[in-house]
Amino acid sequence: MEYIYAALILHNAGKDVTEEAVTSVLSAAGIAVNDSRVKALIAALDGVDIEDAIAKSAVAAVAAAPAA
Amino acid sequence: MEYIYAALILHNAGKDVTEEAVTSVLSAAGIAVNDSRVKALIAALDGVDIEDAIAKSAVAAVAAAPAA
Amino acid sequence: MEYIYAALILHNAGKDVTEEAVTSVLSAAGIAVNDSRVKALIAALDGVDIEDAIAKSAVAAVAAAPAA
Amino acid sequence: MEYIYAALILHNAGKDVTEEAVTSVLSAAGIAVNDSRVKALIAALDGVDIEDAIAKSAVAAVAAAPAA
Amino acid sequence: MEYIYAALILHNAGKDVTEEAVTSVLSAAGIAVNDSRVKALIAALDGVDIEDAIAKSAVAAVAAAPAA
Amino acid sequence: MEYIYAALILHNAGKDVTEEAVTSVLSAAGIAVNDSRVKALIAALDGVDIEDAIAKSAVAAVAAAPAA
Amino acid sequence: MALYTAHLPQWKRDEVEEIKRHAEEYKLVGLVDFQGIPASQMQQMRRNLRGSAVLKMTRNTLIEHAFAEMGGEIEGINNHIEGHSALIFTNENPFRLYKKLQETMTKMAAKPGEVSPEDITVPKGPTSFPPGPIVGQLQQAGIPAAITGGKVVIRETKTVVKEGEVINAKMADVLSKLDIKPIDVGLSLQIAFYEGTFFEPKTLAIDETEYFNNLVLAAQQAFNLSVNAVIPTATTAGAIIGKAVREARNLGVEAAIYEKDIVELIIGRTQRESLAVKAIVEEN
Repeated sequence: MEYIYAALILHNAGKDVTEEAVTSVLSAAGIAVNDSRVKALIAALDGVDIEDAIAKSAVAAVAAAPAA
Repeated sequence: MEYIYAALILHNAGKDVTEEAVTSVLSAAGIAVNDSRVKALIAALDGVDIEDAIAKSAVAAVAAAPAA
Repeated sequence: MEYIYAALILHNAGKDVTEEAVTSVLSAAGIAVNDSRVKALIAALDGVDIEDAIAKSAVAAVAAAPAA
Repeated sequence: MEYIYAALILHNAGKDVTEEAVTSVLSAAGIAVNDSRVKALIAALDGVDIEDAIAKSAVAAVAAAPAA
Repeated sequence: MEYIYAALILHNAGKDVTEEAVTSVLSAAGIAVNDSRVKALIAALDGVDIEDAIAKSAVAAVAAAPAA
Repeated sequence: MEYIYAALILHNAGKDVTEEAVTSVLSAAGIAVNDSRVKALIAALDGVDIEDAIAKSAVAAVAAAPAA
Repeated sequence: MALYTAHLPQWKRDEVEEIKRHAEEYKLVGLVDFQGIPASQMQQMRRNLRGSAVLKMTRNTLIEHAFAEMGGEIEGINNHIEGHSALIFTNENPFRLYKKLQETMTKMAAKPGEVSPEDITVPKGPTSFPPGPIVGQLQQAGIPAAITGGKVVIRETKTVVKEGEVINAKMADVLSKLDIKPIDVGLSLQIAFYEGTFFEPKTLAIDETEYFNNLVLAAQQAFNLSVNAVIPTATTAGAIIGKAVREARNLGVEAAIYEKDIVELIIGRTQRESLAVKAIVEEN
């Protein structure tokens, strides 16, 4: 999950989610970074609207929530 | 939410969630870190079982899923 | 939660949610105010549409509730 | 809702929720306090277990979610 | 709740919800009217769209219901 | 609905819901009272448990909340 | 007026005076139809009404006499006299009286020639009759009866008389043997005159369910108004606090305000978002 978290930190901070950025976030946390996992993550996120994905997860939950 | 993500990365990597660690993860992401929010985060997490909180969120997701 | 309540009092009354204002509300309640929590609060609220945030259901409530 | 939040701040801080205390919290927020509303609030809270009401507000969310 | 019902009678009948009107409705019911509760009622209703407020489900009801 | 509200005021205040009492509450609200509606109300309330209706309103609120 | 009073024998005179006296004494004068009520049941009804209403059986002509003598609005009652009318006097309001009379209604067996007030259905299943001529009687009345396992059994559920149809002698006989009672018997109110106003039966029928539902609705509206407009009462204070706390929690989670009480909520939310993104990453 760390790789996803790293991507989301960057996204939340309005930064580009690049291989370098993800690698440096993970490294700062003292994690031995697996290059190919980073590459796979970036490739998978290519073309994905993260905001949209997050919003959808909220909508699903909101539908279930009482105060909505 | 970046601050929480930073804490989650550290937690996932088996590191202690300290002010310094959170700050360095956020800095590595190019984020101008607000010291007070880091302090508040660490204070808020004191005594919280992160594993437990994560597990609970999964339960919630299941509950919400049929509505998705 | 006192800090959030203080922010909501100010917001509800149409006042600006500033460090000074939050501090004086909390002090009036006899609370020993923690500066950095106040600063963290103000920083977190920066750019947030409070009205909107209140109305949104904190879906995560579902997750945390069993602990309550 | 300001009046309610004032009561909640006091409650959270372990203080008695009295007319004077509520009035001074609201005044500190720069609010022109309506004495009658304070009196009505205190009267309404008489016999109410605030802790219980807070706990129930969380439980309610859980109960409602799966039904959605 | 009598005070609320008194406001609702007046509202339904297309009358203004004033201190005098509420007081006279309650008195007619043989209720010893508490001036400050009447004043608090009128103050709270100021600016409130009653039609809207009665129709909107008070979600908090979930929490309160078992206690009711 | 005024007739119903009038009955609820009286009931809430622990008064008997009689023709005279309902008429005087409605008159006090400046409403031109229809005698036969009052009579019908009183007769209907013979067979209706007001307390039960109030209790049900709380239950209904619970049921309604998630859909809100 | 003199025209009426002149030629009445004393007993009729007494009856008329009694009606007039009651009409002045009681707030409500009602006209009821007691057609078809057997004497035994009439006794029961009188007992049920005792204390709250006086039932006066007399001749229709004497009723007309009495109200004509009284004159004024009450004379309008005479327009409603029909069949076997009786008078009922009470201080109850007409809605209550109507309800009370409805409650005295009972079901009775049909007599030959009576019109059925409803569809009469004979249910399928075994009867209490031993085999015998009854089978033929049932069959003649159009009821599919047969002998099975030494018992008379109705083979299928059947509607034997439709609402509004006349019940003939054969049918009346078998229905009574089957203990089916289709006829409503009781005092049915024709008109009530109460404090200067006439009330027709159709306006007196109260839908108690509707009143109950309106009470529920009113209580809910008051609750909503109290909570939404933040008018705390003893009943709603807990709900209002709950709402305030929920709103504060919403703000705390939305704005990521790291406070102890909600940090778990914030973790839950980020976790949910992470899972959503993870699902996409894994798919791609």
